[in-house]
Amino acid sequence: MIADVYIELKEGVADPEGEATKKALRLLGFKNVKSVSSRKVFRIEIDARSRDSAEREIKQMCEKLLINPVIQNYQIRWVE
Amino acid sequence: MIADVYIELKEGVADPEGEATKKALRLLGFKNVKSVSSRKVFRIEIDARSRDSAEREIKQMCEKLLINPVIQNYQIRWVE
Amino acid sequence: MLYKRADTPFELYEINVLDANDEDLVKISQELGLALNIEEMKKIKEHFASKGRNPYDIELQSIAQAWSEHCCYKSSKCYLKQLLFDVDAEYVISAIKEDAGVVEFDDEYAYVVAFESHNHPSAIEPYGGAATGIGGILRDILCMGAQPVALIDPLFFGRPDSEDIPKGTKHPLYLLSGVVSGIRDYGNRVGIPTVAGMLFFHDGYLTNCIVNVGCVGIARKDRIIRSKAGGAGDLFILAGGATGRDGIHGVTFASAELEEESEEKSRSAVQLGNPIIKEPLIHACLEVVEKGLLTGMKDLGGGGLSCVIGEMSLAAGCGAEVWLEKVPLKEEGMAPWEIWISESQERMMLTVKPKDVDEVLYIFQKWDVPAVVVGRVTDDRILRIYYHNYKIYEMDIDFVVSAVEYCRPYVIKHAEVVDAVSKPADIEKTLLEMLSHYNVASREWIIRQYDHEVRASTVVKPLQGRINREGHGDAAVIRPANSWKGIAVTADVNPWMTSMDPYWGTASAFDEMVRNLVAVNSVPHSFADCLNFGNPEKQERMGEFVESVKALGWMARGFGLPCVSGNVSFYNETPHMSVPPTPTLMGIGIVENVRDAITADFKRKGSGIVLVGETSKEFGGSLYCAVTGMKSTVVPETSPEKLSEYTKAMLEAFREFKVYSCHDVAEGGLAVAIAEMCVASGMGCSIDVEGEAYITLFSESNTRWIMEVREVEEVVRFFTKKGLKASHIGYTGGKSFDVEGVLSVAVEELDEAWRDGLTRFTGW
Amino acid sequence: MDRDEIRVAVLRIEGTNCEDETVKAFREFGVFCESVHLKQFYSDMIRDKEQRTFTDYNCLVFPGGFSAGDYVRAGAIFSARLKSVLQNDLEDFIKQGYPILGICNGFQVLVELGALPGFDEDRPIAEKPEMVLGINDSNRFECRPSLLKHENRGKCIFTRKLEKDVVMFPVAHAEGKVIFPKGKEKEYIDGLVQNDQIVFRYVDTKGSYAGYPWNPNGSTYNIAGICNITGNVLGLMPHPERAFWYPNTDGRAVIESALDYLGRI
Ligand SMILES: Nc1ncnc2c1ncn2[C@@H]1O[C@H](COP(=O)(O)OP(=O)(O)O)[C@@H](O)[C@H]1O
Ligand SMILES: [Mg+2]
Repeated sequence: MIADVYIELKEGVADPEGEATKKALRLLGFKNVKSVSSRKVFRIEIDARSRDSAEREIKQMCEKLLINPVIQNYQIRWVE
Repeated sequence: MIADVYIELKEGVADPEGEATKKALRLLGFKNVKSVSSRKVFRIEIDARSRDSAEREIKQMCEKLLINPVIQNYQIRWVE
Repeated sequence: MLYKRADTPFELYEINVLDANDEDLVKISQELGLALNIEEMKKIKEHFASKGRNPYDIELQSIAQAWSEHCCYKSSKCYLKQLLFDVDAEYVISAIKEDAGVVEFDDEYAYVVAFESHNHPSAIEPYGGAATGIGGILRDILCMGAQPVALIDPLFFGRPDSEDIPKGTKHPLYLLSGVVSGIRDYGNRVGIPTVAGMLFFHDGYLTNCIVNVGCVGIARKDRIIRSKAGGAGDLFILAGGATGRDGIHGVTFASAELEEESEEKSRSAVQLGNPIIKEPLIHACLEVVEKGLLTGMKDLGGGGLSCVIGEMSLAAGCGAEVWLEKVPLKEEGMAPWEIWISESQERMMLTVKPKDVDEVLYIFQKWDVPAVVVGRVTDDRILRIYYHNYKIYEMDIDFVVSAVEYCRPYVIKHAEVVDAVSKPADIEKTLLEMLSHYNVASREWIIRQYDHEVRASTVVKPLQGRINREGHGDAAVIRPANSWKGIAVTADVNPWMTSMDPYWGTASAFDEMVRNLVAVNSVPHSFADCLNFGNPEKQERMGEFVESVKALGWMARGFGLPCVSGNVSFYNETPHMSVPPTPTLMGIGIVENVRDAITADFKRKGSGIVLVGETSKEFGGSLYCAVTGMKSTVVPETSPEKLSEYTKAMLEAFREFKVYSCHDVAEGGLAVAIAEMCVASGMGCSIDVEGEAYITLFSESNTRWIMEVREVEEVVRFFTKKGLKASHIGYTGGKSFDVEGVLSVAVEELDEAWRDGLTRFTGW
Repeated sequence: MDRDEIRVAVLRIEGTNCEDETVKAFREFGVFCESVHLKQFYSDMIRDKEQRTFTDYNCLVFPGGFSAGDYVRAGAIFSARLKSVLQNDLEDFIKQGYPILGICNGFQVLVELGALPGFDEDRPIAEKPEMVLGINDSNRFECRPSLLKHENRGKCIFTRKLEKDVVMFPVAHAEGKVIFPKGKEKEYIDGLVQNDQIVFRYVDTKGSYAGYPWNPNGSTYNIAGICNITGNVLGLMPHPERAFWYPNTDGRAVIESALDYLGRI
């Protein structure tokens, strides 16, 4: 089974990468860009009996390692 | 209009971040993890008359800044 | 009604303290998150009663900031003043009074030192918390008009193999990796080398990690900027990042115990830094300093605008008028009080004469750093704030800033004396266990993640010896100006010792700091302290604090080393536990010529090994006890006179004789110190020890060094003639560390044990 | 050209952070050297006396650091900005044979820009990047000494005065692994070797090509630094300006060689 873990910053948390990218794009002449934010995706392939048990396991991975709950949210999207 | 630009490594290009994440997950006891790969997403909000013209502009952004074609591919997905 | 909405087009409340009874006052303090106690609330009520009006929310919030432990040191000042701040040295330009200590470096330059804790934010959000700690300490240096040149990061966590983690607490390894990444990503990006630090694991830090950050900067003496306004008529310019809701109530948060729900509740108190605003901010500030355009400068740290404007005005004997709507905001809909106390990062406050304003604004514009005029210095010691032309604040600055002070009561607890230490079962195994102990093993995992060489002035690096397989040094040496003169930096404290005996533990920390400075051939010059303790309202905690400060004062005075800067962090305590007393010391030494600095790796075969100093049976808080499980409360003692005599002799010996390498004796005693010298060089040695082998090898008596020298006999005689102890214990060479008739271990084996002692927890 | 005619610019944007020591290193040889913000070449918000053009200089240096935070990819934002405003000037500069040095982040900028590997003499800046300095195999920032074997046969103008066979310059980066397009590695390496564009390769204490930690990032063919086809553009991950004062002075020869070269034109 393959899932994408989609990680984004919580509302109100500074996003220096998004800001720097927006600034750069505007300097390059893309004046229509109104905002840029950065996200991170981990595509995880996992062996599991059921989607449910895989999802439980991926949630644990997120909590233990992949995300920082104070500043980030995550979503799991199944690819396969 | 809001689009997500997904940036992923081309087939066969080493992904140290994915590898390191996989290793760390397995160390934490997630033995069912078979592979991990990393992607990067920029969510871009843009003013444009049409989706087509916005898409053209975003493609240019990718070529001028967001990706390095030697190792990366991208996809644009519309959010709004 | 306690709160009354004011008749303004924006959010503003009048707080009815005049009609509030004691219960109401407590409620107000809690509901508004002021962290003020009933006495303090009553004092406020009295003040406003005399004015015949109620305060607005922004006024109350402002007082709460100024009176927080973090901003005004209300619980510590009284003892610090009595016990520590009276060591003078003629080369100190400014100590304690400002954001950073300023000390003469040479005819042209001064070095600037600051040291702070960032404990609570790092416990909640290690990555952002530690990163903003770096951001904050850089601003402290910058606001003196100095170029930051080195960062130092002492870190303390629960044991890496901890299993039962209390609810609401994060695993020490999670915290460690978050903190190190935060320091790395911020420090590396702003381009200031992180050259030294320490890492200590102890159960007592499980629910409260300690993250201290220090910084050294260099400034031209005639360009030092004071943290005060120039005079009436000057304009306030706010430069740097925009102001948001991040970091609201950071200081009041830092001034209370952490609770289980702290994570949810205090998220807004965690600030997030942006190094890519900071890096140009540093350049722009230094450019306006260089051009002589400022009358004063101060960073926005705890308490935000509220503290910075109050303190800068008061220091100048002036008042201020602020136009709050000029402050650039990150988000819409912020209430005036939020703008006023927000601790958003990367901001500096400058005061400038009206004629220089345009030039200053141009320079900031050139560096793409936002800067705006937000107020004016007045001559009346009153602070007034306007928001869209409404007056929303008017208070006497003296009342707000010169706050409360407590000489809190304390008790001193004395532990029963135990000294149940004997020979180990297997001495070689014990040595290997010591080397691979997480408090001793290689710190390469941390050190290499930091750019410790950017600015190209790190002469003695934290890792020394054979290339890509180096060992630890005692202090880093940097060359901050154009001459060959250098600055040595080290950070030290041993919490095993301080928790057992705050007095002798602190004295030992001072001794170790001096030893490390001396080992690299630098003259100890000044120091800064970061005093991390538990809840000062508990008498036992206060007792630990007082004992520690007493020892520090005694050592500093006797040795003649001025304390030029420092920080007190209380409330490092949860219902589960308090941290061990942690007086982290950052020592600064002067190296006359960096080319004469000495490193710790053995250099050549067949040279003599000399042990300098006196060894007795002192195992309290030792690594030996930690590894064998034996018990001792006999924490090593020391004395400032003895330390001073040995220091002088050591430095003289470095001039008189050829000394190839030198290392101080600390955790694990003589055996570990020598093993470290072997590991760094890949070279073995054989030594002979007198007396009970395990005592000579593992006792942690203070004031000792190991030297690798050419003229052994002469060196020994040199010390003996002065009435000091030194003995020739052996020679370098070979592939193993041999102690005649006691142990023999291959250097490769020592190396292996030492090298993966930390990485077996961190994963690589 | 005499020493006192030589003018060196060390270019920067926000986040570039090794410019001070780089300027200091050049000045040590008595030449004029200043750190210049990219804005000074194009922005009309800059006062006249602080405006600059490339023709003011005869040597350009892209120093180390984290330009624009290294967000997106290391060096990407700096190079995109450069390309959008100064591509032609830069091409002329290279064609005229003036030296350009990229150290660490500067190397990343030159690669993202398409100025390195720089196979085409007539188009010194390729339309798209032709190689990558990717994330280190270890997936982390590493600050450590590196031993470099000097393999240039004379084309690179920055190493002609280098006497030692193996030098030590420290590295400090998270993205320094040379990667060529998949399937074309051999073609690229052969081309570089043939054109004498390989300058430094990572080796161990015995002077042999070796793996981690000697090759700190997993670089293809152990490449640490390369020059363009005309030898006047050098990019390298290790920092010669940090091996300049004491105790290690191996890096001096890089700057000395460039100045010596300028002295002859
Ligand atoms: N957190 C850290 N950050 C940077 N350097 C560190 C850190 N921890 C330890 N070091 C470095 O590792 C070396 C060994 O540290 P330590 O064992 O504490 O030394 P000592 O016992 O001599 O005080 C020193 O050079 C020190 O500066
Ligand atoms: Mg030491």
